[in-house]
Amino acid sequence: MTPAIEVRGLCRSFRQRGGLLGQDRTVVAVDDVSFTLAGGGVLGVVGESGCGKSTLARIILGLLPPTAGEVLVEGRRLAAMDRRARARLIQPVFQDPFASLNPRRRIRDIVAMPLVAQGDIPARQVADRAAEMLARVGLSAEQAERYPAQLSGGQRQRVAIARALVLRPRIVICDEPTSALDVSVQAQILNLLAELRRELNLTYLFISHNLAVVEHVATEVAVMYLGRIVERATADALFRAPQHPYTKALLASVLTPEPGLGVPDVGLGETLPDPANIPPACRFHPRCPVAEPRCATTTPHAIMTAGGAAECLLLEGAGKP
Amino acid sequence: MSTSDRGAPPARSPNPPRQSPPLLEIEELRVTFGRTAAVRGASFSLEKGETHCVVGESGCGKSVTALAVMGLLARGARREAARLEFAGQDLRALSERQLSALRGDRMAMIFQEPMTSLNPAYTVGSQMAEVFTRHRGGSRRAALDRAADLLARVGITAPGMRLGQFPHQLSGGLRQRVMIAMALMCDPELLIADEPTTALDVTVQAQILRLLAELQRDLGLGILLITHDLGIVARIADRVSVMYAGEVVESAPTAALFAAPSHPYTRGLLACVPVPGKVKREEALGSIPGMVPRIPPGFTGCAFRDRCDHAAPECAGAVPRQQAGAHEVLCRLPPGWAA
Amino acid sequence: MLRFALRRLAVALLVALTVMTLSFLLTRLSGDLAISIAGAGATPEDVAIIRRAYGLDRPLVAQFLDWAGRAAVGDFGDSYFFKARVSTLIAERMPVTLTLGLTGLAIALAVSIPLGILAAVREASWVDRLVQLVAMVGQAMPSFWLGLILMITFGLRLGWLPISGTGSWEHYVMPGVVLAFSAIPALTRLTRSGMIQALGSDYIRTARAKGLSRLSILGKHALRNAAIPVVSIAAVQLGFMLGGSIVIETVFALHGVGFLAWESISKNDFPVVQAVVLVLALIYIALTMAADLLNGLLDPRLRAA
Amino acid sequence: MRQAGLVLGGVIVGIALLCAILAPWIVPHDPFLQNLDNRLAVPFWMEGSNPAHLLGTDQLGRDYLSRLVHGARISMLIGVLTVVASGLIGTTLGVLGGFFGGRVDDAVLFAITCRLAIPVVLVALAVVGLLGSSLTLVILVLGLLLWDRFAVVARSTTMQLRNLDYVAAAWSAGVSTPGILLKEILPNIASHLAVVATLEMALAILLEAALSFLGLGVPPPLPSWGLMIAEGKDYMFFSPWVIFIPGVTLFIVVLGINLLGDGLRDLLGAGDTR
Repeated sequence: MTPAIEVRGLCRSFRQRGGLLGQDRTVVAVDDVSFTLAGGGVLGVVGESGCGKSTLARIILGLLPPTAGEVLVEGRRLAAMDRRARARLIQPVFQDPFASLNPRRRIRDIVAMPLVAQGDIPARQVADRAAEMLARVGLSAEQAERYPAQLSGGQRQRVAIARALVLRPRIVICDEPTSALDVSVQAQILNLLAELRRELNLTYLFISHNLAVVEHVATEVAVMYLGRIVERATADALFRAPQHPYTKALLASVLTPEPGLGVPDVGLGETLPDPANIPPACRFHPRCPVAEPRCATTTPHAIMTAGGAAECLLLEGAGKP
Repeated sequence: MSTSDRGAPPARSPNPPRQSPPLLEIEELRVTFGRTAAVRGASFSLEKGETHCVVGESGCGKSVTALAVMGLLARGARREAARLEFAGQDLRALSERQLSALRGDRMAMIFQEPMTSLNPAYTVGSQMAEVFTRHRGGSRRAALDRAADLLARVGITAPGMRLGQFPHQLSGGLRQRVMIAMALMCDPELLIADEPTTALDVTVQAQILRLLAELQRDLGLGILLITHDLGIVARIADRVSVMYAGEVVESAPTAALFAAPSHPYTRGLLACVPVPGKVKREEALGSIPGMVPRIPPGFTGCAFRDRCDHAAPECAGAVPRQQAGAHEVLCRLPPGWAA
Repeated sequence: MLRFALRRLAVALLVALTVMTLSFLLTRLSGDLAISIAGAGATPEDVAIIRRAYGLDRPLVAQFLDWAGRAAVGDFGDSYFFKARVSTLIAERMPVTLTLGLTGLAIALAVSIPLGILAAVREASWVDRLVQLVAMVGQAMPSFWLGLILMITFGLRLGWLPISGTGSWEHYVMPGVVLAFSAIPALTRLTRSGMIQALGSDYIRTARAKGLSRLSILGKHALRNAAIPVVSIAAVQLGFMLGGSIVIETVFALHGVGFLAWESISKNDFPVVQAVVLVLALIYIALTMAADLLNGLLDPRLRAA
Repeated sequence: MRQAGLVLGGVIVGIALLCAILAPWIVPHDPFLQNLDNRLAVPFWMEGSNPAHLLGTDQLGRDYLSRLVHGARISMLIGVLTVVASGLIGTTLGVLGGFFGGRVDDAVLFAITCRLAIPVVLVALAVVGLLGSSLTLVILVLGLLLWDRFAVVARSTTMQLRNLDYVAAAWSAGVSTPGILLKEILPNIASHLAVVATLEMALAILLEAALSFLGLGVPPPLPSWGLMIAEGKDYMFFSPWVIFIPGVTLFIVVLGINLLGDGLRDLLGAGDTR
């Protein structure tokens, strides 16, 4: 069976203009990322800000051309596809519900937009399908006549979901879909996304910095660090037995609402990763609490783990030079 | 500043002097912006050396409460309170000049956005030193020495180099450390932290919170921490106040609150948070229906009643403040209803 | 730094070249330049002689390259009307225009920065509204008319200031004020909005939380950041003022570069017009470049990425 | 106060537009009719005024009020047409540069820089001086010179919008590039452009007056306000009202347009676009 998404050797770098005294810098946002995701699955992508997870999302959406590599959606090369054909397969839900809706258009027009853009759907059908989708995400016909400014953050995110699903795509790229929302609203949206996925048999690429949320929604998880996937595993395996030291640190830093446990010591030191200045060999070694001297000289390769793979020299056999 | 101090009694409260007054005592705090009430009668107190978390969703009035204590409300805000005391001193009776002598000296504050909270035009050292020279006088050299010590204290290596750097040269986590160090320049008794880690990555968040807990223990700081994250509350607070629509709906010692949340809102909020290992993937998360209401002027009764599963007609009337030991709840339901 | 400066310089040169081309083409707009130079009543033979004498019978590109090549080293040829080197004419007249421009800028800055700060500090009060009204009045004021009104009032009725000419510093007061009027609205608004933005920023809240004095908050923390855009706009405004001085120099009969240009336009003296357009454009380019560099020094964020 | 400014500006501009449209039907006299026997008659507030000529007559005995009302025609025509021309040029350049970025934006930025380096008044004067003064030429020259602010504002606002997620969403939804520009970008920058339009209209009217004042704008005997001031200049020391009346009119109309723009800015929340 062809996977829903296949990503091969994806790379993307940006040139960053230096200031008056600075040099131009090359920022490597995504560095040789490959993965496949089966239909109906949810791949959670986690990592700190600047790890390249949003860039990855934008490449897969076709919003950014990759510097190298390619994206296949259901076996077809994304780059070779017409934009309208692509829209029928893959759709986004973005983070900020205040920026993702055109303030000058009515809700019903926003949701109808993907249908109208197809160009060959009769107006009657466009209106019906948009109304149906809006009802499905829990918005009333009366709300459909409003403008985005008249809705709350949670309602706007419902509109964004309706817009994404109105074409019945196969894949939805959710880029931090609940990060801008309050907890009580976040739960509503997560539940809605889960229901819709089961109902419409969707595949999600779910990008989030919130590991608790990812654990709740994802079937598989990819941990990104400075543009690379350093660990990839099924959600169960990854959360039960993380293999990469970075994954361990990330998991340790999740603060669950359990009193008495105190704040964990994640032991990552003060320097933050800089995508314009990626360390050689293992890119995590300057912050790694268990780094060995060889980590600064040898580039790790992906090692099979129980539920997936991780890029860490320590997994290649302890004590081996 | 146009904070109101109508009917403010003289500096001492009429209560008989206690052995040691709480570090911060707030009673019936109200803040209004025009016709909008941001805080509607919030009360809580903070003891010396205690970490008190105020938790709530956006718009619940938690940040406004913090700013009201510091006297940093935006122009056009009105502040009223039955009591607003810092270490026994009535903050309502202070002039702007007296208040600014207190700020940065005995009470300090750090903010959510470390990226914008430091002045981009001046070096870290210059911004840190000016607090000290302002409140303690002395030479700039001495102030810079103290700044370097404190930078080291908050876990910054090579403090000498950092003093000469501009804020844009530091990462978010480092800037928040600088903000903390700056807040500590004059050995404050109270540190107000308004969502100090919200803008930071989880790994950095853990580091900053650890630092705050450690400083609190070592320096006997009283910390008022404003957050929306129940995870942070659980891990760092001694006492919690849950705010909803401008009111403190529940206030309790942390362990008690998480063991037996008593307000329907607190319970709902806790059910919304996905807890690794607790909620199964195929199960729906708990959620609170509807959204935070806008409170019109003259509103009475429980503000949560429209979203509450246990709402009854009497919720539109006056809501009793029930107390069981140190656990206070603003709800008509009998204590222990949930058990 | 060097790279930035070089790139900036390259763009500036390209702009200069473009303006050069445009100002050259400008004078060829009318079609046959020789007819214009010869003036009314010239015979076809006269025109032919002129055409040959000024090299106007050569291909346009050759004429341009010839002119541009010499202009690049400061040689703008001879004036048809004044019978003098264009470069000499401009050099003679430039001090008057520069004095006028700098006087105008100084007056504008002296008025607009305090006004802008005042308006920002008292945002939304009557003081703020008044300042904004003043700015709007300044913006709506026709400068040549204001000049005439000042002449009638202070020159004729009150007799305080000389009406025209360049004899003493007093001659520059009225023209300077009029010229300042054109820059005051923009500078006031920019100072005001910069200060408002700074005062509403998180770092000002931090400064207040630190208990700093009001003077330190306003003067040190807010003004420093608000001043950054004012510097570049002041430079741009000076460029505009020099370009706009033609109207005021004509009204007050100040014999500066603007007046020279006006005379030359009326006399169809194209080499002078071309040269003045080019020189003013070059000054503008130089000013904006200087402002960019100055900004880089004022704003540490621009110094390095 | 803000609303008051908007209303006042609207009223002033409304009256000016009405005068411009209805001029031939509402003026008491033919604005071109000379009467050398009745030169420099004084306006109504001065001793010895003639009720037939409310604002007096000029140096050729033409009715000043009639000329003033006809002058509104010229100012408004120049203001509106210049803004249409420059608005089209500037908005197109700005939106394209802001949306596509990269090389396109470099080219647009370069065009803006070149335009700003050109001294407007001087070049306008030179062109009119070369080609002879005419109303059409003034409109054409100003239209070709005053597009810079449109371009700057359109470029920066488009740039901000381009990075917003709703544009990315429209792109992902398969909307064509022209569709995105017209439906997602333009409606959201329109309020900013409206404010710029008022500023540029005011500027165009002032520039026309200045050009005409210097004798290289609208040709006589057309009653341009700038030309009226120029013609009255020789008499201003003895009859100051000859420059006072057209000057104040010009000032009030331009102020009205600016008030309107400022009010629009607040009303539409267009932010600082000056």
